[in-house]
Amino acid sequence: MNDILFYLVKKLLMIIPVLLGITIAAFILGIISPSDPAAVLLNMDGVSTPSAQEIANKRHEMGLDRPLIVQYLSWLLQILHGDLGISYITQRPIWDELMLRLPVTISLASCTLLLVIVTAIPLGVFMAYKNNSRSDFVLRTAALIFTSVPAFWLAILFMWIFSEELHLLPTSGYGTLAHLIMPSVALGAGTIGILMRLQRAALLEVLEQHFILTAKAKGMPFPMIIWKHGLLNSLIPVITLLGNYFGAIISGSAVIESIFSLPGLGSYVLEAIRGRDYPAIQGYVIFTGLVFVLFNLLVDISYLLLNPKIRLGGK
Amino acid sequence: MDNNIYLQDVTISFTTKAGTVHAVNHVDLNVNSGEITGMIGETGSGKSVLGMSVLRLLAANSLISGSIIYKNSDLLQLAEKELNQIRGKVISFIPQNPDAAFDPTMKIGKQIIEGFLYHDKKSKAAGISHGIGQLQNYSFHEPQKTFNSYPFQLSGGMRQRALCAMGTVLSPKWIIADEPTKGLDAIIRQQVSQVFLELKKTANSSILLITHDLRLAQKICDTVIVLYAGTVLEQGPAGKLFDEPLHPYTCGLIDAQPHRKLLPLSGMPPSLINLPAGCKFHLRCSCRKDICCLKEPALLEVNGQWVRCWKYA
Amino acid sequence: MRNYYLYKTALRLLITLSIMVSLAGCSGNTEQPNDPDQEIVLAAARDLTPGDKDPYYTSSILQVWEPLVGIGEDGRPAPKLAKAWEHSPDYTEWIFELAEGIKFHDGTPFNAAAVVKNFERYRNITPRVSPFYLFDINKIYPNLKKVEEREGNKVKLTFSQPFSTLIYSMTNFGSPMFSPYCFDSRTGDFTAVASGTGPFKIIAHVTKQYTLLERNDEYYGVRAKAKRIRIKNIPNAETRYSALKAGEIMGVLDIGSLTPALTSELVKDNRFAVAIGKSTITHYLFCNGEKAPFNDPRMIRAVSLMINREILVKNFFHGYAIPTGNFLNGASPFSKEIKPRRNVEEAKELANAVLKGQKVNITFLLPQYGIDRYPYKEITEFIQAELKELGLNASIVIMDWAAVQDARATGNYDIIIGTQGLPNFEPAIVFKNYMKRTGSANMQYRLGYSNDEAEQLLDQLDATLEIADRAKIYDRLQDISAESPPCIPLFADMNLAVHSQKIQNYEPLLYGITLDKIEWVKR
Amino acid sequence: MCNIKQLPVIYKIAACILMLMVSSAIFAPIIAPYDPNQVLPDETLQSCSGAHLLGTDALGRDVFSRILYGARVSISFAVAAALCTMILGVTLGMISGYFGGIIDTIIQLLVNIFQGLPGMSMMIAIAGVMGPSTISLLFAVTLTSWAGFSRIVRGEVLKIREENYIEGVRSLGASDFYILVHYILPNIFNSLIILFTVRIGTIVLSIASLSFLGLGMQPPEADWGAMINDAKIYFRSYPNLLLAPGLCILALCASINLIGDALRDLFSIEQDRNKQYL
Repeated sequence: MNDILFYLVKKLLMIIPVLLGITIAAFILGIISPSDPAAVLLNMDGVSTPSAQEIANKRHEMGLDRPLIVQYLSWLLQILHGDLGISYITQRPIWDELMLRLPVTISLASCTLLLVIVTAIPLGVFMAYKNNSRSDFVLRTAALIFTSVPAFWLAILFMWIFSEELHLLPTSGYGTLAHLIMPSVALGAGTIGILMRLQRAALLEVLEQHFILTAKAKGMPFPMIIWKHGLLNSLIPVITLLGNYFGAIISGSAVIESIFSLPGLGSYVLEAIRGRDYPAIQGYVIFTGLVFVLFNLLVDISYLLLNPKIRLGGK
Repeated sequence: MDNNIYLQDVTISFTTKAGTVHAVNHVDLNVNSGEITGMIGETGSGKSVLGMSVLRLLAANSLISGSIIYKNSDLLQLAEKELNQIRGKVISFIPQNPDAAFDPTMKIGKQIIEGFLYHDKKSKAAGISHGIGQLQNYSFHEPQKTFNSYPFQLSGGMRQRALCAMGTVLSPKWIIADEPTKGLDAIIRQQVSQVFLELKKTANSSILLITHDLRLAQKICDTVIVLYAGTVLEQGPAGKLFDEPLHPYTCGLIDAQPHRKLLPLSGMPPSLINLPAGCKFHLRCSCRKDICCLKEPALLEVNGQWVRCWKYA
Repeated sequence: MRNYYLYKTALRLLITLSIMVSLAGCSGNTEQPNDPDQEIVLAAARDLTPGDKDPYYTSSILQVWEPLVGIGEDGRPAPKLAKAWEHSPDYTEWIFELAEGIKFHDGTPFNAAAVVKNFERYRNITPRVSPFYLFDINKIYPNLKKVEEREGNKVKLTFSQPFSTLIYSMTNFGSPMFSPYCFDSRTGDFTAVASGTGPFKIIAHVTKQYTLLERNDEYYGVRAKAKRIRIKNIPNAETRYSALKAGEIMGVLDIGSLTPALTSELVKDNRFAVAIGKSTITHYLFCNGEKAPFNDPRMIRAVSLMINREILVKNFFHGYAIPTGNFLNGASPFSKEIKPRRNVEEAKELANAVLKGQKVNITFLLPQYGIDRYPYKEITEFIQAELKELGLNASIVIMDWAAVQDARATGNYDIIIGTQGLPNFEPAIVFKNYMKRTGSANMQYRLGYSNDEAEQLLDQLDATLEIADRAKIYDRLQDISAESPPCIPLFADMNLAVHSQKIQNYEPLLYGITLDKIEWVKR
Repeated sequence: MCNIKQLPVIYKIAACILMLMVSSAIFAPIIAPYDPNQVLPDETLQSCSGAHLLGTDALGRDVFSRILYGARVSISFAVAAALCTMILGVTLGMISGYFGGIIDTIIQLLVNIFQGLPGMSMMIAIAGVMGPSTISLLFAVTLTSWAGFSRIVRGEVLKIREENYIEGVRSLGASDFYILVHYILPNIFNSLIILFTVRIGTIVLSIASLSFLGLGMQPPEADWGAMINDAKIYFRSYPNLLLAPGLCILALCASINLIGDALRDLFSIEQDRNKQYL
């Protein structure tokens, strides 16, 4: 029991520098921007042209004339209090804006991840089971195509075929499961392809292990062996990379959200980029980073549950 | 009808990227029931492959011809489903390398009784009590605890014993044990050999013991088969074979043992991709004749032993 | 047989998936309704209801709130909630007579007290940004001193300086009226859903998703036809197109509702129609007159002569724009028709005279909004090819609007393509902005425009109060702008109201559509 | 190690497609029938014909020529970006693995941070903040993907560093730099080549997405992603505008992925899943 606690504490301690690093990255984003945030803020309505003195005053007011490290630390302190600043465009707290959109992205991402898992893993298992047969070849080709197809291209084709021509699925919006089907498939296609290949490779590797031979010698049918011994063992490497897929999904969601008009974090950041809403872009980086890190923590925990060797502290 | 296993002209090859590997070549054997038959040879002699082929446990890239007859049916021709009724239940196989032979994510006990539950369709509780009993038989001090342990929590010796327990859980007629003493220290080796003798005595099981441990073979086997490059070079009763080895290879093997002359065999086993013509052993043989390089000798009976050498032709 | 387990699993999966798809199919489809009160779904590119922090809460085109002064059909200010007004001879005191018997959606009567409360709010929110118009009381009501209630449902505004064009300034977004109970006049933030006096009221709003309107049955004027209208927010133009095609939405509204290319693509399908209306927007090329080569007015003329506006309109606007040579937008009652001239030979001669046969590299800025709303990408690439023939190697840089402002501030550009709309039909502001030496647009775009006659006419305009006299000045200014243009007019935009044939009376207005008139086509 | 002749035929097809694309990218100026940016106002939106193999776009530009030049832009940028990524990743990975200690700790922390950020999100943010240009794209891609390289390189270096012969070489007085370049680099070369190949495929896809969002290549550059973006309006009547660049991206990425697999087979590198997809 102590081992598990130790493991968890270790993992938790390890994410602290990563979280700090994410805030640094977000902070640097603000620095590398070619234009002066003070000027951008003063010029938000697009009509007034602020004078140098006005900009200097604003810079002082915003604390931009302090040393970078001081700026960073005070900014970090704000973030720790849940204050990500005020959006230049809407004048509302970025935190509120992001929280408004977070559920959309989270539901899209989890829907996609679920889709990826329930399609790619069985298909990968099937491919390994039928290794080198015709169906394996067909599925491998499909997986290759999935990995190589640009998601936005797929999204456009889907919308054309399923919404405009067949009237099967809604083009855009958020609310019901039906709204998430096309975005999830388009968003998940690449990951499905990768995961199919990975699951197949992992299972094939496991099937070459001695213990599969042992199980065969017991006289159990092959599908039962895959189910009882192959699947769980092949899932361990697959699950350790689950975080990566989630990262890919969260990343890709910007394009997909903008095509399907989903009011999530991705479309928010695109909007913010257009409007040069730097605090919003920084907030987005911090939020996605946070979501990603937390998800990876979950993966670590599930890995713990799956792998008795770690759970029981053997080595 | 007897319970012997008859191997008739069994040839096994593997297709690999480097070429076709001829692992076993035209083996004809009768493995008698009711006794312990040892199969010895160097690494790569095809002994494990031959053992696994009985239950068709070889990898997908293997090609088997010939027939393996048990109780009037050819095991090589059986449908998978029928074969599964034999695997583990009638003929069980104890794989080598106990470190890798257990599923690392499943508890030992569950793995041990898995076959039992599948074949005998017993309740889980019955399975568990049977499994714990089985572990007790194999002299585990805390069978309950071992039953609920994961493989990595056991020592190498314990794992080997657990593997034997798993192989014998259904009290099979036949046990094919692949290198059961590999990598074990003397005391545990002793324990394991004791186990096999007991199995033969109490359960009346027949055992095919695949090993390169000649002392073990000498100690517990009734019959010994010497395999080289996938071919049977010599076969005979254990005592006789070890006392008066006929084939130069057998002599060499015996002399190479530490407690004997510690005289290693010169040369390397032949490549299984390009097998030498004639006698498989002629390249390393000290009493090579011209004919050895040209023609392979037949297996001949000499004084109740069978030997494949031109010396005795 | 050994495949049994996996086949079964695969089959189950397939069945589940197909059930999911077919379930989705049922919910996605909308059939022609028989019920005239069925909700009508429309879509806009942006969330038209920015909410409680916004000075207007929701766009005027949703017809939730009404201003004191509206815009009439002729484009001139027209009475709305204020039914009449008069002013003192020196234009410092204005008295507005309010319409009687009007109630806000929350039941509060609309009266002078409510107007005063609203002005109190105006003062407290100044300045407040908005996706529509920045609200700054000092710009809309400069030098406003006092707002008082008067006997007989009247309101009096007192200015410390004369302000003759107040009425123009007050139109639409200049004087929105809300129930005093839906906002906190101290912070100016809305504390509840905005309740105005318009034909529709907001009954639900989800940020970035939709605004749901319901007919105000107690409306004092002509009641709206539709019982419920849902305005969805679909930011992507192609997605709006797809949604129309899929029958999810019945029409699009707001700026950039559907690009001309998509419109012409859509109306190939006879289930859809487009109603065309005048727009106050003109597309221009703004040239940096502070540095070579555009510091020479001949170069500007050369570019204007070179551009094939007919082809641009035909190929990229699909006919939904009017080539123009007039600086002043045609929607203005003072505008006259000035046909654009194209003469490649003359253009090349002019360019040659300036460049002396040399090639010059120039920067051509393309603001992002132009790509989202108009076919600017194609147009700039087309113009880029034409400029090459004049010896100008233009490199196109796509920028968001903020970056364009930066570039303007640093003078780091040669040409910007963009739009200018008419704030109202009194074109004095536009002329001043562009043609006066100190005009704001002249300065911002670094047009470097300087014309003595224009300068003089514009000064004269301030003292001219009679409409007929002003018209003469405007006429002359248009001629001047054609001879020596401050910027190059390309074409006048059109308002496109694209809709499904399932609804009718979907007509464009100068700002918005006839939301209160649309209804299902009866079967 | 198996040789090239024994590889499955699909790998050969992939190699052919890749060769075809690379050579058409290199020889685009010779092959292309038109200037990719030449605007033909009278020949807009034509279907496939003899004069225009893949038709023309809304500006009357020849789609086939633009595809060829698009290959040039996409491939050259992807290769350049992958090179930058590799150089940064390998340098940091080697330093971190070879010297260990505090340097290693710091670099590993950086790796953890960069792997803790979703790549594409960062790319969008960087390209968005810095404004779209080739430099900012290069910066965005390099910054977001070096960590994967360096992690693998470090692992390999740690493995090799313990080998006896490295000790021997060092005792002969070889400098650290010499050892890194002459002994360690050649040892990790094979895995680097594979990683590099696969990375090019990923970058092609990311760049296409960014271009699609308007944050990538700038007009009139004929980038495939931008071509898809341009086609959004017209593709219903002229599907060639959407299909041509989309299928090109698909074919390029698929063949790069296959080549990656083939190299892995060729070098008989143990399929390490962590390596493959980071």
